[in-house]
Amino acid sequence: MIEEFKQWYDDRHSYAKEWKKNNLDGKVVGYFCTYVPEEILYAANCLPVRIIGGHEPPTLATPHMFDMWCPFSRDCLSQGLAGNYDYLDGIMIAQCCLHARQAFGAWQLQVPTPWSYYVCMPNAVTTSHAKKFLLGELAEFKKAVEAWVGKKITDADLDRGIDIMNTNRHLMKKVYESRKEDNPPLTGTEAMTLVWASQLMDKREHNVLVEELLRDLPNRELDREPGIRLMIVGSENDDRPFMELVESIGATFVIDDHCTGSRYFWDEIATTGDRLQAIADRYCDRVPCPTKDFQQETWERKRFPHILTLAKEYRVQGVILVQQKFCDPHECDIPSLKRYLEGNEIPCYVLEFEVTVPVGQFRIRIEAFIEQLRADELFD
Amino acid sequence: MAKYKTKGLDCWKRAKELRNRYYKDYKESPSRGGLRWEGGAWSFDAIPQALEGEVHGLSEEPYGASIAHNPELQVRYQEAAEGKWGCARDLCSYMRAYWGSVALNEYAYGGPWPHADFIFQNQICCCHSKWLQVADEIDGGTTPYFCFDVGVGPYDKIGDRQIEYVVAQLYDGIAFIERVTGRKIIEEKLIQNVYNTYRSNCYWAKTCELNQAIPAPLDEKTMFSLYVLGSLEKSNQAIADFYEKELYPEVKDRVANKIAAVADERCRVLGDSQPPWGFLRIYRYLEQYGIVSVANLYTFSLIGWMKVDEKGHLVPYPTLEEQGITIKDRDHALRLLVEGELKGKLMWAPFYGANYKNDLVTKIAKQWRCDAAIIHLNRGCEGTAQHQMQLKIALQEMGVPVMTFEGNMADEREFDEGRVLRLIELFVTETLGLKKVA
Amino acid sequence: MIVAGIDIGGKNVHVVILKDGALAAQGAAATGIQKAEAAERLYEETLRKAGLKRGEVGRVVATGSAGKRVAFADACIADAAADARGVHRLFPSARTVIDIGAEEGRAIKISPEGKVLDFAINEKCAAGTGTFVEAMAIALEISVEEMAAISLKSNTSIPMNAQCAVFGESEVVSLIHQNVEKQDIAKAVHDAIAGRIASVARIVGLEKDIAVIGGMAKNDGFIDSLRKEMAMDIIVPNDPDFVGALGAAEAAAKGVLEEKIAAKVVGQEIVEGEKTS
Amino acid sequence: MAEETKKEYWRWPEGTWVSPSIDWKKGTIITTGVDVGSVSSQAVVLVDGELYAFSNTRTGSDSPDSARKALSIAVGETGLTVDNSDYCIGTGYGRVNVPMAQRTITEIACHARGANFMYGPEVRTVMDMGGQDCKAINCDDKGKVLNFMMNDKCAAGTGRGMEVFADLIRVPVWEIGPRSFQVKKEPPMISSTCVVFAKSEVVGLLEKGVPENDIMAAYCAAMAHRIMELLNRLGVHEKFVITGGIAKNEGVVKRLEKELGVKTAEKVWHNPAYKAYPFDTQIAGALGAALFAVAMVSKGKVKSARKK
Repeated sequence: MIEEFKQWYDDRHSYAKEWKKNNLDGKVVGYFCTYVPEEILYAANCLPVRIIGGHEPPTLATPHMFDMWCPFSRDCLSQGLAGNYDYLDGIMIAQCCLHARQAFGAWQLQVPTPWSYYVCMPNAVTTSHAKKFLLGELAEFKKAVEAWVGKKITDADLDRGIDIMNTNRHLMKKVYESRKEDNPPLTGTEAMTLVWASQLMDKREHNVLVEELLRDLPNRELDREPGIRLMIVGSENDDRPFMELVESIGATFVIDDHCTGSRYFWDEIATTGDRLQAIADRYCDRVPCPTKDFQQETWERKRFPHILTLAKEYRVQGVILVQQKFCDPHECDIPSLKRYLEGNEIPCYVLEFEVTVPVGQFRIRIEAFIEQLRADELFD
Repeated sequence: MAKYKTKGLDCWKRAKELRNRYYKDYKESPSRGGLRWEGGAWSFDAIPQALEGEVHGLSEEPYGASIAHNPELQVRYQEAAEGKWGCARDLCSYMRAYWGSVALNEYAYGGPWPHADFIFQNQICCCHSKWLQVADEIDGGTTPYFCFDVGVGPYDKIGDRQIEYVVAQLYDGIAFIERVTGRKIIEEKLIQNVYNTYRSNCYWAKTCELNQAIPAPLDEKTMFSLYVLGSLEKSNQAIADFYEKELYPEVKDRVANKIAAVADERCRVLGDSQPPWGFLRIYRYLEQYGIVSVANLYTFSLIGWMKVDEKGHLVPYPTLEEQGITIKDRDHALRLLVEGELKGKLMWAPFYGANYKNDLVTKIAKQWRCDAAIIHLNRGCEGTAQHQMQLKIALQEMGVPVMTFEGNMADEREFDEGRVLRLIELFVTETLGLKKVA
Repeated sequence: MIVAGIDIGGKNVHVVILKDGALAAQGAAATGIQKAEAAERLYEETLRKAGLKRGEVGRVVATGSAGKRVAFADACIADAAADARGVHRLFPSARTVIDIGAEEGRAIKISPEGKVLDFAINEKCAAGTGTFVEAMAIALEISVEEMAAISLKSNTSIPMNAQCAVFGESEVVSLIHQNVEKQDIAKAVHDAIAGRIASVARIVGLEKDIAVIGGMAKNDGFIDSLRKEMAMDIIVPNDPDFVGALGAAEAAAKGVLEEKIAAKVVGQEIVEGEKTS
Repeated sequence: MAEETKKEYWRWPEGTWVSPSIDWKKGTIITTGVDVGSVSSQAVVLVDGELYAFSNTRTGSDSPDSARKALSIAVGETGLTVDNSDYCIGTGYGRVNVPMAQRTITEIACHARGANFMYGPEVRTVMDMGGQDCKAINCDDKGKVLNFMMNDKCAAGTGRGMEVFADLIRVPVWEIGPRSFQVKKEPPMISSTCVVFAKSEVVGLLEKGVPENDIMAAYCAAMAHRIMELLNRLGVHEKFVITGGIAKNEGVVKRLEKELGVKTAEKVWHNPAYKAYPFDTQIAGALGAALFAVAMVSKGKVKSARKK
């Protein structure tokens, strides 16, 4: 069951090529950030595919992005330069961090792709003004897509797009819900594999499979003790070897806050009122990426209490804060987040990530952190 | 025998004096019943500076840069940010220096950290909104914070919708400032500040345009100390006057009389991003070869407003006087302010795509007649370092020899002077085939 | 006309003596601490090999990171400039030069005349240098030569992030603990370095022909990894570590007399290179 | 190119010790801790929780052998063998490759526990200077880890770095500390953080004829500074102690104390009965492991693995 999702994740490129064969009038769009309104793409019968790295040293990217850009965005560009995404009909981004925007900009110039689009996602997302501004952006985006695919996007189409996305969000939340149990039916690696797959494949197909999985979950259990209940927090993370490493030494990830995890699907779209406005509201109200996590009138962040709530609901014993090297938005928040969580009696450990994981060096840190969390066994 | 005559700037002293007064005023403001606010070089100082009574701002980037000029402070502040606060070492180096200054409760211009009465910030790169969010947290988290968004798209895509979004936020900002300070924003002051903002930004752009002349009247090293005033308080009467009535006429006069920045100018180079502030002597080294750095998108448009005219040339953005506009009221003032910043601050364009950076900088290379480019791959500022490698390729394609070197504007631990000088020597002597001026 | 080129870097010094354009003798030695003395000693020794006396040498040009310390040299040129000249003499068709020495890896784009058009240097710490490989060889408890040989036997690839020499060491050690074959580890190390240096080379563009020089070029295990990484053919001269010195000798032959005078005036190190038109 | 010297200046003195006052055959619980680090390995044997024997030796490329070697050196001629040990815990870099171990615990937990035993319950911050890792640890009065931090990515300021340095200037590693103080005035620290680049920087200084002692001072200062940066991130609390090899290098320790404004605790056994015993900061890890073993066996958490 889970194996299938892993397959989709591993064979993401052949999947997309296959999809094109079966959807001759459809287009495959590679996107750089989860602020991209996939609803509109599904409405236009496009397949949104998130561009992710290959976890290899991004040696092809060096001439286009020097070392100070985050390894993930360099890895993404490397994948494009290597021709792994040659099947894309278009690429797009929604305004987010400068690293992704740098990779996108270089891609536009260096990797021939027929169509590209930049959705100017506003930053002051907590304001009503931003929702109004984004509505205008989405209207323009919708027009651009219509012109590109040569087909009008009707309200019915939009409803379909919204429904596909909402269903997926709804189902994924159910899957995550099950991880609150004392013995979660699936590991953190497995849970996040589901999310990774959802960003790479047709959500309609994904939804069917997740529904099946949900039927199986009640009689599914781990082949081991769950051990320490951990939460993992950070930016993009599809680092299977690392997740597996941690879960192989006496711990289980029961919840996460990643844009490749819960942050991606957590918030659903209200299905009342103007459709585009509903979409705009959702992307403004969603759990923010740190780049957009500021408010007018207070320096406090919206994401922190959300993370704390998750940590409590999922009875987390410790949090691993993943700091993607050079990822400014998260690096700005991490010292504060660490203090915030520790202030609420939740131990944290910060790890700096690169494209490849130095297993030897990480293992000892994680083992020590886990020992710290279960020190009583050694002492009393 | 030198090729051209040279001469120091007469208005140099005045620039220095204005700069020192700014930091002094910020420190002393409360003792005179004045208010203090923190913001950035881009956060529309025309608005908070329109408050009734005395008010002074602290501009975060120039403050970070002035720390960078002092190696001892720089390292101590960086280490405080990384050690005491625990931030990553690869973050914006201005920001780390600033945080360290707060963490150590130390003002680079003497005395303890001067707490602000409120924060009025804008968001354009990943760090701006976070900068003072964290600084205030380090400082105890009691300063009222307001951050508005100007990331609405490149200069050539600015319409009513974009302007409306920013103006709407500014109205909220005014309400916020009035509420937290208990003082009013004075309409007359606001209108005057907007006139001044236009004058500062447009006359700096006009001054930069004069540098197309051969010999160049200004070298980049000098320009750094001149644009800084605009990055401190462009809405300030004295500063606007400085740009319009002192600097611009003097540079014009230098062009007319062929007064050069570098006596033996024979090679004009283009720069990119901020320099490593602790090592401006690099420019002196270049002068030995008759090389003068004459242009840099950053140096021009950090404050200078420019536009692309119908012929596709970069030209200064017109002042309100030139546009024949008289500001009617508060709303008119706000709209003009936003329009100028969104349409005129070309430095923001590269945030929206490498094609913008390439287009604007290759224009500069042509119009300012640059023979070569020396690009500082600035590990300290991802904003100005956007698309630098794409730019290298674009310039080489148009036949401009380019060298790059990695460094950091405000963290000397990331700058290896010996190695960089070796690279520059190689580039200058081998690729450009220049010899030292006898 | 007899000229000499001296390439003195962080670890080794190389001397090449040309007689009427032909190779008369060459020598190499470790610099040790007292670099200048080491250069002097090797220079004398190489002259003896060639049966020549100091007085007979028309010009001496030094290069390398310590080139300016060679007091008896008439001139000193940048190492990349020497590389370009040396390679141009050996392979006029070469347009890209990759030089990997003990402590630096660099790539140079050269014109058909052998002029330096563009260059890029490995900015990271010691990763991507010969020293890195030596450190790894020590960790594997085999010689660099053995390492080169056995790596060719491996056909598995293990991604390794060539960061810090010492951490590379610990990565190697943990691979040993996982009982990974030494030959596979050796290949992993070479692949890592090849990846690094190739990414540097891509900055100047991989234009044919590509010549690889410097001490690391003697390591055919590494060369094999590099070929695969770039998926292009590369030329390696017989004595890849002598090319810098050869280039310096070439420069000497071209004659640096007037720079010599010019430089004496400003009392600066001499800079050689024809004017660009 | 052949190096000019083959003499190994990095080689620090190895050591071993057996308690004169304990007859292990009379003991009821015998536990063993084996710490296989990237550079050095130690074994500690406890008899009923009392220090009985220990060794400190260099790690080879093969961890199991290093572990065996460490233990056999420790027990020496006492006739004690692995089979007599109730429980053995492996720790350190090669902990998974300690053949005689029943389980493993990280050196972070072990060093905190070991330091607590060696220096006493007042210890709050432990700085373990290992071969390639520096670990700053905060712990409570039981030696329980509260939080910790490790150096990232770059190995500057590690024991290995010091060895490379010793080899380079051809001065035995244990002489570097004392000699680093024989300078007219404290020189600026080595600026390079990378071990390899520090090397070329040092060569440059030697070449300029800078006195060796000054260079040692400059290197020790750089290392002290790196450690200080790590400690500042964690927060240092007294009683502050340093374990591991570098703890023996006064040149680094004194400078670190100066930078931190915090003194390190005196290197004497907390247990007065041990006053006469040698105090080796490198055994903290193995000792901690052996102590955990005692607790587990005596509390019946694990069953004895004793064969005879």
